[in-house]
Amino acid sequence: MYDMLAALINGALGWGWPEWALNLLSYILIVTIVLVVAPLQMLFFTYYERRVIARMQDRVGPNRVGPEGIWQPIADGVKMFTKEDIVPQAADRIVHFLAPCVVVAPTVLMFAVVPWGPGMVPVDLPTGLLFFFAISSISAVGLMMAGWASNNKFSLLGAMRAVAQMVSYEIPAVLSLIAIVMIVGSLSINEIIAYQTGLIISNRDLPGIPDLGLGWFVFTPVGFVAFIAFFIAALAEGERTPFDIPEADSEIVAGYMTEYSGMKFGLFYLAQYVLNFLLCAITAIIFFGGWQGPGVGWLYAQGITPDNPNGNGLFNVLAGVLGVFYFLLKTYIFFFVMVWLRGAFPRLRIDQLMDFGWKFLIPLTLANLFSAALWVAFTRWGPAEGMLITVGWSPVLRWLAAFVVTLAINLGVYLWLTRVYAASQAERRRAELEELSAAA
Amino acid sequence: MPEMTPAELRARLAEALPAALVEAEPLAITPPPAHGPQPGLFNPPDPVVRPDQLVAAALFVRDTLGYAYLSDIAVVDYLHAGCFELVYRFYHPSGGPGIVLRVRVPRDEPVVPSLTPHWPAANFHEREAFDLFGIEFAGHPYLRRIYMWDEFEGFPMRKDFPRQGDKYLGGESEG
Amino acid sequence: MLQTQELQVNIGPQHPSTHGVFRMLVTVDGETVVDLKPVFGYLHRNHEQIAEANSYLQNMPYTDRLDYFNSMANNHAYAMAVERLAGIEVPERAEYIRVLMVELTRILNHASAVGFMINDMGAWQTPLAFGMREREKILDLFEMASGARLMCNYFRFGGVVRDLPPEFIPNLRELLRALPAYIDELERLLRDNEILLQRAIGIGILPPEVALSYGVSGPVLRGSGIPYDVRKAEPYSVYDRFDFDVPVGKVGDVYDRFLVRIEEMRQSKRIIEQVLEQLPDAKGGHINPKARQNVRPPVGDAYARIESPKGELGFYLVSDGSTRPYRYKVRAPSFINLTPLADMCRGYKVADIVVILGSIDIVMGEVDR
Amino acid sequence: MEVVVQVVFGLIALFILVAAAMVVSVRNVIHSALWLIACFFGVGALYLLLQAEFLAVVQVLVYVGAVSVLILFAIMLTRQISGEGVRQLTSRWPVVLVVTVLLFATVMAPTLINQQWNVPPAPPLGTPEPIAGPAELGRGFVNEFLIQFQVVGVLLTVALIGAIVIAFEERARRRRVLTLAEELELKRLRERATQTETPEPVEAEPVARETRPASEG
Amino acid sequence: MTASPFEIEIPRGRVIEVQRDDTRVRRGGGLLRGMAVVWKHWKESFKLNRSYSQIHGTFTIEYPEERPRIPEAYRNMPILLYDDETGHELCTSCFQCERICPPQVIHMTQAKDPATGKPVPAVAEFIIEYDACMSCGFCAEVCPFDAIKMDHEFELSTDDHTQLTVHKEQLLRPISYYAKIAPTMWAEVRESALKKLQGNIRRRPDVIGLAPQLTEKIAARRAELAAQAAQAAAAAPVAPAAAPAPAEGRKLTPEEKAAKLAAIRAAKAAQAGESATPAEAAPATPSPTPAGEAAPPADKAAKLAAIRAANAAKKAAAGEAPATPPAAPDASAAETTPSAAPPSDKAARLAAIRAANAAKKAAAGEAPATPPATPAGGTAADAPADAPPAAPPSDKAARLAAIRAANAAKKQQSGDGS
Repeated sequence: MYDMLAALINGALGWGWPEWALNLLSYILIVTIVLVVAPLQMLFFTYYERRVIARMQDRVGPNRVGPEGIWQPIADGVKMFTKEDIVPQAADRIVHFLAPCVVVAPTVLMFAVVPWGPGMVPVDLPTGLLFFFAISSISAVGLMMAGWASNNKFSLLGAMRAVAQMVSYEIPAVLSLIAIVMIVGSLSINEIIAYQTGLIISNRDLPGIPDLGLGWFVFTPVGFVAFIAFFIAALAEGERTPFDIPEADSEIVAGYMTEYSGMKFGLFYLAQYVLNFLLCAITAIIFFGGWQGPGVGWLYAQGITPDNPNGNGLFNVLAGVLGVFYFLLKTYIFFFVMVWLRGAFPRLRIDQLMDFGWKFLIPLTLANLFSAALWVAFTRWGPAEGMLITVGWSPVLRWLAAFVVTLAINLGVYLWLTRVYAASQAERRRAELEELSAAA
Repeated sequence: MPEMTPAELRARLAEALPAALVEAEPLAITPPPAHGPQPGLFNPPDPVVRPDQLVAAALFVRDTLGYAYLSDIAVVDYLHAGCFELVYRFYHPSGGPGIVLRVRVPRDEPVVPSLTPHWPAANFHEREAFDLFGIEFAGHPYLRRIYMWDEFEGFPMRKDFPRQGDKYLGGESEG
Repeated sequence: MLQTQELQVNIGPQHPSTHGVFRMLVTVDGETVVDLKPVFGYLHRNHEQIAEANSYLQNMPYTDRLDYFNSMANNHAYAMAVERLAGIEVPERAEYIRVLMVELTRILNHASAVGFMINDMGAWQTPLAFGMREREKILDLFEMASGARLMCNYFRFGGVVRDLPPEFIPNLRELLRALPAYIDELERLLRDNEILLQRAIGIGILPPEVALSYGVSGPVLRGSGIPYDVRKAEPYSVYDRFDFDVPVGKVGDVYDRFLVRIEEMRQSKRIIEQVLEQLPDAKGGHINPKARQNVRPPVGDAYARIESPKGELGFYLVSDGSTRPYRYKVRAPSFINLTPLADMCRGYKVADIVVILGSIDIVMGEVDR
Repeated sequence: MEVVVQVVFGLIALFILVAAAMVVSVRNVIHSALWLIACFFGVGALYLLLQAEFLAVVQVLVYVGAVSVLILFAIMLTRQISGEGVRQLTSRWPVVLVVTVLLFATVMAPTLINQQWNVPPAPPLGTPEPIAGPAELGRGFVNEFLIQFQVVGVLLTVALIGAIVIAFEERARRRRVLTLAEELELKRLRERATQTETPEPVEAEPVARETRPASEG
Repeated sequence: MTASPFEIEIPRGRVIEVQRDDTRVRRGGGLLRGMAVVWKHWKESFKLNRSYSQIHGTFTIEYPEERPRIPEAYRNMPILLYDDETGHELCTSCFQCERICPPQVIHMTQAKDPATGKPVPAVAEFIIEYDACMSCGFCAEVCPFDAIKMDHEFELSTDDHTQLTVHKEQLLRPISYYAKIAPTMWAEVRESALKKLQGNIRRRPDVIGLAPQLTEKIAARRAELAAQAAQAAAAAPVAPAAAPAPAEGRKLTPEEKAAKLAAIRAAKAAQAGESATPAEAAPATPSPTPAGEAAPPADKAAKLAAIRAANAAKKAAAGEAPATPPAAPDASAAETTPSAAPPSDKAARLAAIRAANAAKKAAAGEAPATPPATPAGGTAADAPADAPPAAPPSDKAARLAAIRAANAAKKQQSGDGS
């Protein structure tokens, strides 16, 4: 994105800018864009969620402020700003004040590595994916601060739950992504997107597939299982139903946010929705090709790229618009799914959540990791790496073999795990009874 | 469906617990009016049980007769007759009409043995009776006010409780 | 080693899922409930005292306000008690209309009770909204007949206020056509839902013998496996003329109560259909007893109970021969069904408390009276 | 550019030192933990300054995201969080100071002695080799340092299993609160154990805890 | 635990055990089924659901633009009916509704023939406290003349609480209005109601019964009546002055306030036991006079004043005797307001008397207190003599207050005795 902006500045204001000024200007621009986009997404998401869930409940939803209620989030924001800021008497004032900041800052930082379109990533870190999760884990500290500083039992319970949940669901989330990382061979988010060209089948796995930008990972068995596991973990990370235990309003009022009001509460709200946006976005990026889609690749190839410096800048813009469109479309669809889940499901209990995470999701993602290894072995390895079975196979055959093997493994593991999981629950009940009878 | 008339119940009780029954005379609920006919006397057919034999009678009803469902305990304050009457209502889980045991205690010393330790269904009924009528249930494990706040004085459902609420209204108009 | 410490948490009186102003003083060990004390009375208005100062008829609208979900059922129980006390006959058509109304009440109560319970489990309003959907239509019908949606005040001693309006029956038939699909849909949304099963199975078990010893009634008792239904056990009104089944649970947990409620809705629908078949013509007798404003029953007492949607609702009246009841006592099902709450919650997690409370289905207006 | 990096380094180093000092000097344990987190952040920033992105990110992920949360969890389980009445320094603090300084000196001495102080400044930050990218790390783990890596892995696994065992023992020893159904089951089992011939009476017998409220008062 | 311990036979039905089905291994199918249901709702929610046999679709009625169908039987708040043509009200002030009203929010006074002073079957003042009304519909049900009916109007919100105490003028609606909102229900009662109305018109052609909407229409007749009345009794008030009442209902507030203020002051003074209060209470006396010609009396204020006065008397009696006078003058102040028009309401008068009596009784021991109280009572008793009988509304609450005051005084006395 820096190159693009630098080119833009040079083009618009004349060449010959010193390096540092270009740097400074383009980074200021990037940061401004991120800081504007993040709250806008949050505003849109609150409106979007309310309208969608209202429809699911046979209602209309907010439709009074502005046309179809589009200004409702603005009105809510104004309300948030004008509300009294209450700090409990017994609260730890400084920590109570800092907590929302600590929660919000990482969510905004995470935007740094999100690519919006072809060549439109603020910072293309080689370790982008890892950066994303490292930063997201910081907000756990903020939640902890909020829960503790409020000096309220409900807050503390909520914070404990939130942190326990975030920490334990980070593992399946990262494990499921590692499967993809293994296939791609890079932690860079751009690389991951670049891998997903093709049509149903990625043309990196099977060269020769026409590039329609549809070679998404979700169409492979490995990617599909990883997608399911990651999305579930993302629900838990983003505190969405059925994992909204930290703020279970029917149990602990509002969790760690109980003692917050006014704009501080608004900041938590902001952080939550921005995080949701980012999780949806990362799901779209990793498993659904991000900005990939029919036409984007071709358009971008015509534009100015590092490979093709003499392209037409108009195509860059076109590719950008189309890419952003695809990307946002996918993201909003995932958020729709999140809202849909919220409309349909009750929430789990905290111990059930832990059970599910540790006893079902983590084994599943571990098995998926194994499948991913097999996938790489079948599609890419040769005798040099010790893969002797596939010697002499055509790429199609290799791909087919990889598909069948991983499908068999993943399906088998899924069926087996559901049974084992159900059995473990029954087993636990039986064990408890036995314990009792032993006590008797 | 088992059915049992009050007379039958009285007979069974008399057989099993001869000391429990009391011959209850009819009550006049209100004082006779200055003019006009005297309304009749209140004379329900159900057996009236001595307070100290209540637990035995109730358990007899439950364990022997099988009326294992304690539905209701109603207290009536017969101010004119000077007594509280507790109406215990039992039903058989197999259906059919219920049976009633009555207990009468004097108004100035309303103490009844509690049924709660033997029959938890009585718990809230008894607490309610204590709260609103001030009936002491001896042996109740947690006899606290259930509706009114703990500091409340008096028992609001008694017939001699001041109805107009002068006490509170007077305080209110000071401000 | 790690020393755990018991913590006292106040759930309520102002809490999203206590169904009103209800407070639970919960002692928890980690997330496990060690002890629970229900505290209520925040809505106490000494209903019985008010009733003793009013004439018999004047009490009718006050009974609406006991369990404001089921005003028709409350009306029915009270009207029956006064009719027993004063020896008033009810014309047949009026009896049928009463049964019709009470069964409609049962459907709407169970629909919203199920919705509220799932809401307490954390489903964000959707099952509740679905539960409210048919409720709205039934309330429309109530409004058509009685003039009010919630505080119906429809029953009178010896009948009902006025006959059903002409558009009532066709609309009801139309509603009945949609009802099975509606109930099925509610069931399909929730019944097999793995999350609901996790939250409901084995939670809040109330074994049958304990349930009986606690004197609970209604779906809670039947969910524990005891087929005690006042409509069958001591048929009142014209309930002995209808075929319907009594659903019971197996284990007595939250899930059983949920299933019993769903099934009872179906049975109520059966009853309503039979009522529509058997409903006598209006010519038979007057059903608007305008003359009965001043009931003056003879000295005596009477107790009437009905199977209200929440359980056994009883009214005990003592008359001293005047126009006012000398004693008026309500046996409120929600109140008594709370008795075993502490024991039902013990040993479960904090999050289960609200679910168990939701499965009991209380209304504070009735609990506090 | 050089100067900017120096200045930034100085600021970060100052921040780390201040945070570290606050960790040991504030009285509130939670505040202390929060300062520790700040300190971790500073270290992560230093890595970033050295262009060790992967290391920086891992520092944040592991230390800020996991370790510090663990520390916070542990602290919140303790009873006394605010140590207002606790003295910060023991009476023999000079001894401690001397010992600490000696230890620090021992650690630092080889570096100080062997370091060649007069090397020319580092080459300009144009295109340096990444110090430890994920690929190099991975290759190192499975090639050169395989044994060490395995040993560490086994060690951690053992620790994990040990923790689980301890937790299980703890759970078993803990007073369990019985639910109503369990209580009944227990009673039934007890009865079956004592007298196998008489069947369970079906009558509703209140179970065990009706009298409980009395004890609380 | 599985088998029911009781063998229970169920007539006409059976006991069915619910299908729990909880041993099956589940793989997420139930979740998907639930999602499918929600999806269906989402998809269908773009059409409206307005029929009884429809289970999908949006329910929301977007209120101000779209109105719900209101069934005929709908009842919200009671209204009074009058005949469209003649303007005569159907109400005959039989007090049935006042008696049956469960929350006791209906208050009325019977009209009196201005000429003879005899009560006639018409209503002089009719007040319903909408804020406490529970919309039970008993009043409409018991009314033998079908004069009181339940309205369909539900937009009653106001920012002024006192506006929810609704007087006759605001309650009156023409019959045609009711016939429009509830055609069949009106058709049922129409015959008998109109017959009774005709009877009433015949019986009381010359008395009140005026709807605000018909003021001009009947003004001529009114003036005629007034002239007759003026001829008949010189002391009688000018009837037309009393007629255009509704507009002035709200204008009275300053006067009410003044009365209230005076009462509060009196009470405080009495509490403190000062003797200087008459001077303070005095300013209250002139203020009602100018505005006082209108019909609706300062009911609430007077009520309040009575209560306060009574309390003050009580307090005073508890404290020291000299404090009694302020209460009585204040009461008389409330009495002697306008001489031309209805002076103040009967209830307040009554309350004043009672209060005075109570004070008298309470202070029976002390001699100095009695004399000032008696004159006050005297003025109060004198007041009704020159008060016109046109609009003497009684006020139940005020009566109650008076009784309460008396009781309090009695108690006080017994307290003194013991």
